[in-house]
Amino acid sequence: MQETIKHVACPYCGACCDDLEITVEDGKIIEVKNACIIGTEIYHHASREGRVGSPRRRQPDGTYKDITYEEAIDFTAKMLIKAKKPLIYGFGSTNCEGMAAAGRVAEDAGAVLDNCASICHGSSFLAIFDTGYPSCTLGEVKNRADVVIYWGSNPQHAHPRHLSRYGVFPRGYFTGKGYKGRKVIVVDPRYTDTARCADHFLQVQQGHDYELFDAFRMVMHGYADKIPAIVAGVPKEKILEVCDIIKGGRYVHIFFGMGLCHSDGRNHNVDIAINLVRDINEYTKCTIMAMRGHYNIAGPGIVWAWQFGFPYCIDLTKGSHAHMNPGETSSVDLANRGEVDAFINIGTDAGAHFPIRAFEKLGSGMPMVTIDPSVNMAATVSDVHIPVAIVGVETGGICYRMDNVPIQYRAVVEPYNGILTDEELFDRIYERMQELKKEGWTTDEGTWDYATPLADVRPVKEVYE
Amino acid sequence: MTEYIIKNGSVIDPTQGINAQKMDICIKDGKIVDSVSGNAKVIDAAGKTVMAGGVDIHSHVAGPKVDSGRLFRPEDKLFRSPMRKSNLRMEMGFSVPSVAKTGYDYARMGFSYVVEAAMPPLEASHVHEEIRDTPIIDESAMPVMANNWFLLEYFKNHEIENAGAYASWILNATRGFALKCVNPGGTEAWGWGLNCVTINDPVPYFDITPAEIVKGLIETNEYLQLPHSVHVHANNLGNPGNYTTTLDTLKLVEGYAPKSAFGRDQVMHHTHLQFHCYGGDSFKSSSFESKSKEVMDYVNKTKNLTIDTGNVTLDETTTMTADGPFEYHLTHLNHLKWTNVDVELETAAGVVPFVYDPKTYIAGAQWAIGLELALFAQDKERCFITTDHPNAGPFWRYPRVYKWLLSAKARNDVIENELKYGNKVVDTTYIGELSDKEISLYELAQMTRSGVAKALGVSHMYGSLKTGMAANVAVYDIDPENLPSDPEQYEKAFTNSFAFFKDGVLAVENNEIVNYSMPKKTVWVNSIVPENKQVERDIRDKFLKAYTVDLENYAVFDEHVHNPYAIKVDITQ
Amino acid sequence: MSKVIHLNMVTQRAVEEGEAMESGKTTQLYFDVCSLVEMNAEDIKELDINPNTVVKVTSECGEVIVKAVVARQTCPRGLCHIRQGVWANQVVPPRTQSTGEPQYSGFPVTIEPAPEARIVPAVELIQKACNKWNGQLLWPM
Amino acid sequence: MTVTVTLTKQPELYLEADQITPDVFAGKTLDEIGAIFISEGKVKYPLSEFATIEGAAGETAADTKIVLKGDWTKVKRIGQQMTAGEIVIESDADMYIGGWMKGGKLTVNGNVDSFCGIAMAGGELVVNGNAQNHVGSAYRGDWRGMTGGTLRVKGNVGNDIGTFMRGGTIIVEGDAFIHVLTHGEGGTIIVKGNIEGRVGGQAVKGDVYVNGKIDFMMPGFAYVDDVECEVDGETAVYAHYIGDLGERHSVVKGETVFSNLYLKK
Repeated sequence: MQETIKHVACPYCGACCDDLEITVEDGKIIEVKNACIIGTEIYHHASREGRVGSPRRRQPDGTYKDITYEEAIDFTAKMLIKAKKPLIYGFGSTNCEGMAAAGRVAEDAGAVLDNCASICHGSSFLAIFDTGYPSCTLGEVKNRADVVIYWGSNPQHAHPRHLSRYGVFPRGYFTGKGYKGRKVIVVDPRYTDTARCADHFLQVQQGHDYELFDAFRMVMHGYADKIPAIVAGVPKEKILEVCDIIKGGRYVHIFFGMGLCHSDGRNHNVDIAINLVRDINEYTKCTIMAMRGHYNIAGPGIVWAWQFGFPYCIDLTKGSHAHMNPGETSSVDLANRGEVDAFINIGTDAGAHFPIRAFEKLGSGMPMVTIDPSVNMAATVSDVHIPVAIVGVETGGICYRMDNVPIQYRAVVEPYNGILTDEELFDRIYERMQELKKEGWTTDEGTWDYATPLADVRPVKEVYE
Repeated sequence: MTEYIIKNGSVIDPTQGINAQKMDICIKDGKIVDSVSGNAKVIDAAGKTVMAGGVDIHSHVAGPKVDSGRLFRPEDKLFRSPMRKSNLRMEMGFSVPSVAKTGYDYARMGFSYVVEAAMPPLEASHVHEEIRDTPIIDESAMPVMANNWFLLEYFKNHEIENAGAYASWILNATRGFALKCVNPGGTEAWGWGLNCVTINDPVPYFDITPAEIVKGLIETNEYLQLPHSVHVHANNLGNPGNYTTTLDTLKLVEGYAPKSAFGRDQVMHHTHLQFHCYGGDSFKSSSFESKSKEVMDYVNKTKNLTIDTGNVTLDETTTMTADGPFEYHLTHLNHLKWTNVDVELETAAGVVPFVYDPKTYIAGAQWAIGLELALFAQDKERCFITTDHPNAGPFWRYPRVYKWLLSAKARNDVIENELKYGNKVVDTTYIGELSDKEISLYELAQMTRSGVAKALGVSHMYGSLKTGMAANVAVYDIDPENLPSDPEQYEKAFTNSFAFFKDGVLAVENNEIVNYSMPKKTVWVNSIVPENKQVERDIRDKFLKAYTVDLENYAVFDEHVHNPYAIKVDITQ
Repeated sequence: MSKVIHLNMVTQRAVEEGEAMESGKTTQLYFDVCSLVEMNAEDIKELDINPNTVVKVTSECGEVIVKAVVARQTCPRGLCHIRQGVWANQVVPPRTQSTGEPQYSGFPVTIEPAPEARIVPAVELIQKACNKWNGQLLWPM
Repeated sequence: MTVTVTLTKQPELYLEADQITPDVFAGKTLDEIGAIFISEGKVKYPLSEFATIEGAAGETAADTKIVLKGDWTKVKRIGQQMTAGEIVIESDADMYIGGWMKGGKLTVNGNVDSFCGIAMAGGELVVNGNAQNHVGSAYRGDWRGMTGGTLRVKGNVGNDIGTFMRGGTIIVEGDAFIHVLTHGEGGTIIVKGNIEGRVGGQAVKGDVYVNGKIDFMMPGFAYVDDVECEVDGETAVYAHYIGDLGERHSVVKGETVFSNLYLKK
């Protein structure tokens, strides 16, 4: 029987388009409407042959053998308890319920808890710590913005429907002319497909956005005359022209991406962008937003902030309190320095996305578990690979869009082969750790103050209505 | 379920007129009962005070801006978080605590029910996620409504029935509790970087004034017959000379009478009044002064008003409010980091760290003004103690505020020893005039229990020790017959209750949390109104044209509301 | 002796890479769209090769064999781009400037023609680096 | 009085030794010092598990000197929050050396990793080798960075030197990479070698002296005049720039207060 499920939110990028229509027949996805090419692929992939339907254990010869969930959970729980400093990293494609459950496990295990922002918009977090975040929801851009700036971000590739749904083309309440009423400015070292949509393209010298922002800020502070003739490859006249457009706008919005976060200076490129937004507000309304990559990569920052007060790079090893300092407690630095002794890769692929010189230390020297619906690079070197249900396809849950608006996801088919959700899996790891601790399991050496189990910290359900 | 008997305590329960009477409180199956069997566990409360569980009418404890405050202040955790106690979760944060610390600290203070002060409807499921993860306490959340495009349009056309139908839809869609009004019109103006600082400033484009919005909300609230009144944060918060705006706003209640079956007498609750009682025209000590008396004179004689204080605790804290333009103003005063979130069609929010430094004149004056409000209040059933957590100070400082109100000595000690400009503060405020005034424990119970529950319309659930009530009971190490001579004892006793029962479960015993793994409620108002095709069309239209989420994904799904408990209000009957 | 060119490298997302990633990193599609270095046409000329020639990219921390193509999203002269993923990360320096974020964008590389070299499949690269390569691709592309 | 602690065993991961300060050691017997906990991840050990302890501690922090021998490369947080006394590290050391230090003297006869002297408020910290990033910087999110004391690095440093600095002095005798006095609101930084760039970005106040060259100047710094300055005991002529013109600045008695950059001619 065919059924079409509407208003489905897409588990690909941070734009979290929630208008997908998925047609399902006999538990298989047969048609995807409204999604971009990447989103469409996610749904089709879910119904393709070759999915992993059971946890698997790597054998000495490199092949994999199916094991039960009990065995996989037991392996993971023991690994977490025995390690001195286990790392749980990922959560790029997990719902918030799973992240909350993972937070409980990490605290109980004395682990370091980190998410993909660590190698993505982590710099933005550092900037937000220092400078704050004058932002808005995407509807404000749609309804009010008449000057839109994409700085170091390329949504035509990374967020394919961003321009049409939010940033450039939509007609909103005060923006009835759609793209004709908006000035679009793109700043990038490459002439990207997004730059091709711009009214003004500033080709900044790679790695020198910081200086260009400083020049923009000089205009806002009344020192336009002191700007050198060329800043970061951009002529002074062009800077002044764009600043005039900004000052003349009714509502200016800046979207920024990896071009700022990944280059020299990292967080300071973002932090000065935020300060530019403060400056522009002296002239006209201005807001800024990070182009968060994955559909729920804003989620762990939000969930762990309410659990631990920090969005990422959370060192829970002390047991008494959480500690965060990227550069020390960040996954790549921990890997580089050889500072962890067990690794869970969950809902991401550190194998493909960490620099290999960092990943090889995690992938070769310690027990490793990958939790992911698919075979990814990390899974190919893990001791245990545990498949879980795909969020937005096989399970619902809350996910946070790039503007931190919670989007309620839906399941369109049953989990393949009855595999567990992230939340169920982490809750079972939690339960197993409690059992093991009661049996006296602890670290191999030294003393661990938190080897005694807590009372169950999971929320208690009760029906009142 | 276990039976308990709290023996020989000095019971204070204003709902029954009981003032420090030696009596036993019996608990069975989660309720207060007349008697229990001989098997009941005994809590010896001799020489201690027994009150109903506390009720907080206004506290920012869950949701997007609270979490932004947590997220962007790592330094609020560094060396400022208590070390974890065995068997509890980590408690992180000083001014904006993690959810675990929030639940634990309220329980330690003997509070059973807390109302989150501002929920952006679009982000309601975020609020509910945090409520789920907050242990022990029951919670509600108030959707912010005073800058909502639907309502601005309905109010402009005086369409109260349509406004009612929409507000009712929002309460149901967000699982919300009451209608919150923050900087009416000003926050929408902030969408263009502007503000409304009097009740007559027109809102850009919408051609309506804050006064019309507030009156519209009062009428809508009474049309819906909601348990709580409209909950107002007026225009012009925090600015010198703003008391005239405050009085103008308060006077909007004239001519309105409450229409509700839940026992409240007010048609407006004005929150964190301390921030709204300033005279003068600048923050200079030669100008800035207290106008608490002028405002409280009006409050005292106006029976359909309630207020809460918003006491400054003289701490480094984090301000957060849906009053977007105010936070922008604040970041320009102190140059500290500034987070802002404008929420499409609905509201905004700003977050800025702030240090209430006792070495500054202004912080001293603000501290005095907050206390004056409570001391001037004639009817303690209409004036409640808050810190507008975390705006004027963290909620876990309530016991310190209680100390300053219960003990003139403690207050004078601050003026003489802690404030750098104590004499100047005495000159420009009324704190000197009130120098020997103190509230009683009975009045404290009114201001934190019975009065609060009544104003919220939940006196059938909270704030009382009557037989049949849910067993939310706090026992404090204070002997009403032998009050402590050292005021520090008040702070200590109220910070760590001797015992606390939440729904009949012993959560705190011998001043330590012993159980946090228990069910907790999300209390919401299920408002039922006549079918309204016009409003249904308007909603569909706005979602089609202006929102960036699908209508069908907007209302919080049932599975995302943790242990919902509905208060049903049906006006079609 | 073949020419060597010194360039500044960035690695970022591409829609082709995103689609291929969701289809699976062990697939031929992922191999085809990610094992490329995009360059300015003039830089390719300077290297004295035709577009689509296999080259060796070397950075301070490693090397990788990929195919050189003319960037459709134009790189200015002196800048080159490998789409984020397995091949890019063979040469991305792991240094983070104490932020947690590796040097994904803005690091010096040299590029030289290597027409005879083999572009190594993703799984083989990862498993070799982790000393877990047993000589056969268990996930044929 | 001197306590000599010799590290005899290397950790598998890294050790955290925030308890190694004169403040903690003062008034303790050698056995008590040996029982002080150091941690490796979630595991705690008594210090004596990893080190031998000799000598004697003074009665107070001020008259306690701690000498660390052996290889301390993988030990963090030595001297954290120390208020008085002296520590000498006779090897390389890891992160947070002298972090949140308030007084006393800490000398490292080797290199240190990042975050040395973070949020330092007083005392003297000398690194006779190189330091990595975030030297005398602020903790994440805090607008109150280094407020006092002197921090001297004989070798080179990385990025974020004196970020959010408000007081005190940082002297780098070698080169610095990028971000020097970023967000500065006071204090003095002297770099005797070269800097790649981003000097004084977003600085509100504070002074930077550079004896070498700067590859990329911030556009927001404008040349004013040449001045003769005495810098770390040597006098020379410097080109004086003010900035960051893209940042807010306070006005004191009608005069705008800028951050100053002095570049040796």
